[in-house]
Amino acid sequence: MTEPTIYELSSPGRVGVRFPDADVPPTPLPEGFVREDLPMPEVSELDVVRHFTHLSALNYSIDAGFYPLGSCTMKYNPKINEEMARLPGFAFTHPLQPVETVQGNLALMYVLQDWLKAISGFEAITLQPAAGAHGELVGILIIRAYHHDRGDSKRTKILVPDSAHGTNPASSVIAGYEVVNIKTDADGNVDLDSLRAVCDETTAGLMLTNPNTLGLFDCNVKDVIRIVHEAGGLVYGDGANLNALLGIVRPGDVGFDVMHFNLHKTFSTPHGGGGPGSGPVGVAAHLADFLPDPVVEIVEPGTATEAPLYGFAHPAKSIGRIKSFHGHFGMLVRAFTYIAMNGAEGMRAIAEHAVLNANYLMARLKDTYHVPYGRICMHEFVMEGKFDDVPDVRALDIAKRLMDYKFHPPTNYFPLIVHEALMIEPTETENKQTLDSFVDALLQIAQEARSNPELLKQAPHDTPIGRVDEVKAAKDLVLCCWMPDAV
Amino acid sequence: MTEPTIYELSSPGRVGVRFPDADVPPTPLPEGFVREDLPMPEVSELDVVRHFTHLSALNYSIDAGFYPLGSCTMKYNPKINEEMARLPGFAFTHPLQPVETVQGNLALMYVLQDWLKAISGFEAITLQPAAGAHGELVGILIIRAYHHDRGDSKRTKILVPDSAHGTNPASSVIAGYEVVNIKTDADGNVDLDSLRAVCDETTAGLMLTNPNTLGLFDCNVKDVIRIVHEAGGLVYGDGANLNALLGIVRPGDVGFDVMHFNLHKTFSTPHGGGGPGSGPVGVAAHLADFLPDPVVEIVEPGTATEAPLYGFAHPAKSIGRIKSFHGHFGMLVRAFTYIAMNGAEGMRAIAEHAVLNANYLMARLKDTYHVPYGRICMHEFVMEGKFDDVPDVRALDIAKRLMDYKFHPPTNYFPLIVHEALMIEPTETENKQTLDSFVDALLQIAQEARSNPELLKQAPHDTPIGRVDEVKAAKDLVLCCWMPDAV
Amino acid sequence: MFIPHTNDEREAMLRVIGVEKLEDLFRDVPEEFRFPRLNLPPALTEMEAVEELSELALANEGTRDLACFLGAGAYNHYIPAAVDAIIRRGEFLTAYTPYQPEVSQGTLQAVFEYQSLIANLTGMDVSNASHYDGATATAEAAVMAYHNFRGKRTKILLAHTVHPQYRETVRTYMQGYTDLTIEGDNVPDDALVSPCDTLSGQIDANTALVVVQYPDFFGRLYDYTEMVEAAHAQGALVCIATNPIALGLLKAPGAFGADIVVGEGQPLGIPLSFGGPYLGIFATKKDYVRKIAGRLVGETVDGEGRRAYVLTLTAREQHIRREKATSNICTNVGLIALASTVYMSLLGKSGLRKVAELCYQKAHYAAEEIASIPGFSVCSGAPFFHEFIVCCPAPVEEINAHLLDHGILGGYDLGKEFPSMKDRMLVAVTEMNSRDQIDALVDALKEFSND
Amino acid sequence: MFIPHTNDEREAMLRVIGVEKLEDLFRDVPEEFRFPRLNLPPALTEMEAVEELSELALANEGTRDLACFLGAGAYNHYIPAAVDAIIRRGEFLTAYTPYQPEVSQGTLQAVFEYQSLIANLTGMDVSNASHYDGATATAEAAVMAYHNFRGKRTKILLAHTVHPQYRETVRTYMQGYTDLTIEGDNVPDDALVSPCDTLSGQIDANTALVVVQYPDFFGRLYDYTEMVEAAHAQGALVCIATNPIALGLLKAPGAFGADIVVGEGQPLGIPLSFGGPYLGIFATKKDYVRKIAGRLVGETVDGEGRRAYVLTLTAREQHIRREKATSNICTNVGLIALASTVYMSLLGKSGLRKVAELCYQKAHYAAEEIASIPGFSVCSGAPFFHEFIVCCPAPVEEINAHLLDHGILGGYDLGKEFPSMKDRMLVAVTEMNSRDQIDALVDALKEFSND
Ligand SMILES: Cc1ncc(COP(=O)(O)O)c(C=O)c1O
Ligand SMILES: Cc1ncc(COP(=O)(O)O)c(C=O)c1O
Repeated sequence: MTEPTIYELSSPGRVGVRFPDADVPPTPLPEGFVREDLPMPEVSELDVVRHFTHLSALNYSIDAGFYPLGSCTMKYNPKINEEMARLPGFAFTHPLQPVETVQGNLALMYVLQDWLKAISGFEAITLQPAAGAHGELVGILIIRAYHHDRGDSKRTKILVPDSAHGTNPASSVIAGYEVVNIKTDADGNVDLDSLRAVCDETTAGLMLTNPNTLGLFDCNVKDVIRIVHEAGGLVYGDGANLNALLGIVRPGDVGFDVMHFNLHKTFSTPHGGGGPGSGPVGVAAHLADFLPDPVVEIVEPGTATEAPLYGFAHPAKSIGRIKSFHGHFGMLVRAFTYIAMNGAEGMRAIAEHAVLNANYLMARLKDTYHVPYGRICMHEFVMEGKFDDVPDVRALDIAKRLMDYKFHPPTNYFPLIVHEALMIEPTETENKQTLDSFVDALLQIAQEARSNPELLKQAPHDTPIGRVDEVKAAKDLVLCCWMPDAV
Repeated sequence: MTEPTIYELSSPGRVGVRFPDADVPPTPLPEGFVREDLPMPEVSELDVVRHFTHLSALNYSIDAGFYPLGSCTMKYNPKINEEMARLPGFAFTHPLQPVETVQGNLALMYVLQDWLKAISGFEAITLQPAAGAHGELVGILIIRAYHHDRGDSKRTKILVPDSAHGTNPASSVIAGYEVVNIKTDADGNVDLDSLRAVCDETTAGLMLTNPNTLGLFDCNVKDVIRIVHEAGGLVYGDGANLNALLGIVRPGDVGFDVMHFNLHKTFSTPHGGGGPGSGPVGVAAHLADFLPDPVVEIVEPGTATEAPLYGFAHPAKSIGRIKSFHGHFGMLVRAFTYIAMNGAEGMRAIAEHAVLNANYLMARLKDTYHVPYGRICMHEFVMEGKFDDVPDVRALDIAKRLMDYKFHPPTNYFPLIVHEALMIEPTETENKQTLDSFVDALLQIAQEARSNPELLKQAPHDTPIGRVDEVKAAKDLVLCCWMPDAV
Repeated sequence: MFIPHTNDEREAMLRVIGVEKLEDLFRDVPEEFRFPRLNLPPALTEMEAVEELSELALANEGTRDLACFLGAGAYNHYIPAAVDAIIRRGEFLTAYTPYQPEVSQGTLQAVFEYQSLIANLTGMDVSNASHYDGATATAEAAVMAYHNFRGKRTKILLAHTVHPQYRETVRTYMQGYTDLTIEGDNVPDDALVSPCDTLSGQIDANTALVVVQYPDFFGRLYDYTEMVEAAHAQGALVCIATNPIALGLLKAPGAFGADIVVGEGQPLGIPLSFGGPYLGIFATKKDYVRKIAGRLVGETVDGEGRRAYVLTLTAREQHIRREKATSNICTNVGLIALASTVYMSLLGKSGLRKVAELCYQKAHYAAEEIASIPGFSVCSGAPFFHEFIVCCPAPVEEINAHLLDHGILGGYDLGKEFPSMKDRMLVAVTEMNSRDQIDALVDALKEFSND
Repeated sequence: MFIPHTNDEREAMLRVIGVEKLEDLFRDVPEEFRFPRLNLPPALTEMEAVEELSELALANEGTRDLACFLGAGAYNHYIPAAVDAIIRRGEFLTAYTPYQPEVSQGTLQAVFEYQSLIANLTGMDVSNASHYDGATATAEAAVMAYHNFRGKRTKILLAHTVHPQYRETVRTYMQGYTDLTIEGDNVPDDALVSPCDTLSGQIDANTALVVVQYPDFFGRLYDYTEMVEAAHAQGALVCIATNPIALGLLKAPGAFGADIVVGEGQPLGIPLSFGGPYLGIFATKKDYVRKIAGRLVGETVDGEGRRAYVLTLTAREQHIRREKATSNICTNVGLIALASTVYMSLLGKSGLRKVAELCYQKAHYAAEEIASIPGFSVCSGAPFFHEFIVCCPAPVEEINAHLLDHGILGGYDLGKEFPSMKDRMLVAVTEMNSRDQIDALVDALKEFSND
């Protein structure tokens, strides 16, 4: 059943939610500014509820099943987070209220800054970035500001390993840099020779994801950081994979200069079908002055009996404002709740079990699917979605076939350095029974690939729609629907 | 896919929601009273969320589609009701708090009592009954108490039309009465001759549903009431069908002595898969003293500047307490919200459009399906789910086949006086487009009955499961699952 | 509000029906009563309704504003957020009673699981799919017992330690059974005497049912094994009313040999909500399964042999049996039963035990501290779970007013229902009462005692 | 917390992996840094976390406690309950970006509808699937315009009447584009002069983009048709930042000829939530569709010809194009876009118009009343929508402190960002401000004026 669009459901004159009549004397409408038509749908509240209930049923979600999407950390999103973010005291505060009236919000932000410092080993935190990529931009701009502040303006390049996520090079370019790709070595680490070869006085910095997108902890990390630092560059950490490191190692301790967190990955805020996320950035001491404007600080220290007064402060050499107001506060509440409920031991247990789950899956699958980098992985691993004896079958086919087994497919075709990559991240909130049935499905699919490859090539069979015509979408380019002509 | 039971998901030692450790010194556990095993499931929070998310997807619901279940008034349940019932000020009050601390609750109940009086024409209201059937029991006990109070203890019979809902006779019996069935006449009204024939000094009362379960307004209602009253009996109104009468006619005005409301039908509180409901009872002045204990009253009148003090009062000749505490308060909040948002004009519009929708469906269907009582109906109508030329096809088959068209079937095989009854109640919140597609489906099914009757006999085809083996269920009688043996 | 019809659609529909205007649909209604003016305030939009309702809600002080030590049948427990997240789902919230199993497996399986959890928790064979609350479940037990003996046994014994509101409700329900006597609950001079003692002499061959409570209304624990044996020796049935939260720690009533277990399910994840909707638990032995009231879900298979659930033994029910039904119940409290199912699942074996232990430990700490205040003593006279009796040096109402001034919702005034228990307060303590709260209660009582 | 592993399962899994203990999985981590002690407070259970968070929330006073006249880019509107009921559904809440269309049609169609509603509301051809907020959407417009001219036009003009935070954000985003100048927003002595006047002389053949706001930061309305024509005559693009709620009543910016429309979508059913998450609106003409940032959903068909939706033109995006992408955006604010879609659907044509009119009417009533207070005047100097400038007889901070004492959240202190606007307050009025609230504001200002 195809669900009609909200415009197709519209009936002229139908009214949904009503509003009271004006309780003030009327003022004439502003001449010349009143629009003539307002082509918005006319539907009832029930129409709306049903329509979106129908649409929701067409989605796969964590609440419905296993979602081992590599690099995305699709862990359980606790329901309590949602309640906390909706507490009226949080949800009904205006961002520009006098600080005296929002001490609860500011205290929460201040404490969260502290906690993120404790977890990451950085010296200062901005909670403002709206997502990981936004954090990257902030981080690279901070690196830029740092060099410029030292009068060093000839650094024009950011080094990016070839396994990096697409946002890394994209963020570097927006910040005004040229991107230099660095090879990955045979063990899945940054290739030190390639790195040394390009590091020089034009190197502004390196963006390193560790564990990297192969799911591997870069064994050379100390060397990598040292080499970049020796060339005068700074090292940016893409914290998308921080889930593997909680309580295991603090990037700040290892020598990273700046890193973003993805609260919507590591700290359980929901992905929402594509956001909102939150991408706080942590920096080492030498970069604290460059953080975006503003940060939360104690403006009047507390006493034995009185709480301190929290307020906003403006870092001395700030790169400036990077969005309106103070970050995705609603997401901060959720992450705060999550960290509060885990504590130090919980943090470590999260990483341990995320890594345990990934290695368990890898161990059970590696005889059937080729795992190019076979060492102990961290929270995820990458295997090849292809079989030498049935060259026709691709990772995409395996991914689609998994849907028929009621699993969300892994990330596919990323990282680019693995052929037909299937990138599997189970997260710590999945139990052994679920992992076992996922393995069973993949083993079954490997058999099907031999016995009935068409089953895979035509998959999925058991989803609301089948494979879609992407070429038509890009060619015909229908990006909007419009009001059908009035009846 | 069959969803495992919560016990099948259990894994020994797995922990869901945690609680803090005790912050008080320990006390030894009570000797001899500590249980040895606690055979409850051991699952994670994610296990639970997923399990019930899966289960929910197996249900049909108003939020998902048209639910024309006759006699049940499956109208849209506004989302705002749910928010209001969850306001902490309501949800976190204990039923035995001092009245001074719950004036908001009591004011709401008092006002709701007033509104229900205004809508129904009765003089006094109890909000305590938990559902319609509970209200019936209360009403019949009130009738009983009334007669006994007058020293009239020889009345042993309650008259119940043969079209009545099963709860009517059942409630009468629980209250200690013998049930006498009354025939329905050819027009679908109470047969006056049959009624006269049985009315005598043993008649305690009559239970009348009006509009009755055929969806017809009993044209003889005034006569019916007069005849019963003349015999010294009282008339109970089953208010399940009040949706048709809002702002159209007040049962109290017509002479009913007592009536229950179904807040979960008429006043939009959700059905919840089988409750909770709420079944307040309204009575004429002569019955007010018999209401169950307690009712909400003003105990200290207000002044120009101060609100009155609300409290509980105890009717002088009360039948007694009929449940713990004061009724389904959470449902009262929802009904209050609904009435507040409709007002007098809204009430009438509800009834008018509920009746409009039913008559529209009947008009469009009556040439294809036999409607035994063809006059203008109220909020619902009953048609026969059978065709003379395909005697094999039954109402049940039509009902099941409707599921394949994504509609919930109408009530079937009720009322008992219509063969192969299909009882259709669209409610006022459904739009013409939905009604038209429902009609189209039924017309299509009528054709299928001729062209491919097996399609109906085997239906449904497109639901999570097919027709179930009800005999096996009653014979094998598996009513529980147990903890699987520990691994 | 919520009516989707446009003028054009309304006109078109009236034309199909063959009438001119909406009024024409109501010709059967006696003209003199037709279209009354309803005395209701003007309709509010949603935005205005929120304001009005919020004002009413703010006019209350509740268990989030006050430290709550009030129980007496309704208890302040922590409800995990996932409970509400699940029962809010429209698929559960806006479905009807699952008469059509093909499109109701969600509700049906959830109810089946509810039945299973309750049977396991209470130690019984079967549970039905819910009654309105603990009081009405108790009344239904009485009705069932009466019919079990086809009216040939005409005595029902209620212990005086059963919740007064349950006892009242039984009496109200059964006032039409004129041959029946309901007794046993005359409160003895010493109201604290064991119900086993008061009842022992009264059970005879005319007794259909004996009802006791566990923990009893005063929070106390008694082993009913002997009493059950004595009742069974006379051929009578025994019903034990229980608090399901206590059963996370305590022996199941089934272990005492109870024939019926009823209870107030509210502590299992249901908000206090000023008294309702709550949950009536009803479990029994297999022998009585055909006699119980209400809905039952059974396991079966569909045409393809897939496991499926369906309402079963419906021949007991009013919609099939009408005047011969075992009860008049129709709508029950399905969604609340679902909430309790989710709650029990979330807490599971370890959580249910933990909560019960926290209640027990904190209550005993509170009791000990209160007992040490001059003028106050704890006089439950038997082991107790999470509720105990405090003998006070002044009327409970006075003490409670003092406590309220200190932000504390005091216990239940036992003198109200039990004249011999003047100046006794029933104090309930749950996992929600922090030690700080308990200490504050104790301090406030001390202050009172000093004044 | 939230980890399901039992000891047995953990052991079994370690055995399969072939290591002995969890620690063994981390041998690649440099030993000296391995397993640091994290300085975090002890873990709270859910029950304790609720208490802690509730305390923080209660330490705020918000728009439910205070009458709110504060806007300046975030507005207090009524959000129908159905919005939250829908976005809470796990199917939407816990899904990822819809890369796999077969199992993401829900999100995809909802985004498609979002794009449609925004295009219709703004009068543009296409909308993308969201930016983080109004400020970053504006910055992305600047980036797009710069790239549109392949860096050959190096001037971007920002009207001084564009939200100061948007202007700052544009500058931050573009600090790496060293050849670029961003200008036009030197605040003139008379800050209230029309942006059309200040900009007219500055648009030249080197201008890539002109950004104006509508209603502008001060709430005022200007017809930008001529300015757009002038810009187009120079080959420059024009971006209009807008408030979508105003467009329920006011001419769409598309009607002025805008090439890009951006805006803060928060007023469309998004809670204030102390500043985020909000919604960055971005719409443009078809000509630029291949240049825009972010996700786009297109309509297509599946193998059986059924209508289906899919992410399209992904070759613009970072995950395909990496350093050549039009933007680095990846996660956007999908769920907030969904919320706005539900909001726009629920209100529909009549509701959106009604809310806009209520804002307009109430703001003008408030303005008139305030203007009549001695010492106060309204000095917007142009037609306005729902926000206006009040010239005050004292520092705004002082007045706001006085208002706060009266339970009123006063307007925005314009002197903070615009030195020439000392003692001017920007007052916002929406449908949430009852006449009583407005009158209370006026009374409080009168009282201040009398003191
Ligand atoms: C490794 C990596 N880096 C960066 C990002 C970008 O983060 P965001 O989507 O929050 O902008 C992602 C997101 O998928 C990622 O996986
Ligand atoms: C006509 C009629 N009377 C009474 C009832 C019983 O109401 P309840 O289910 O609320 O107990 C119903 C319920 O379906 C009904 O339709």
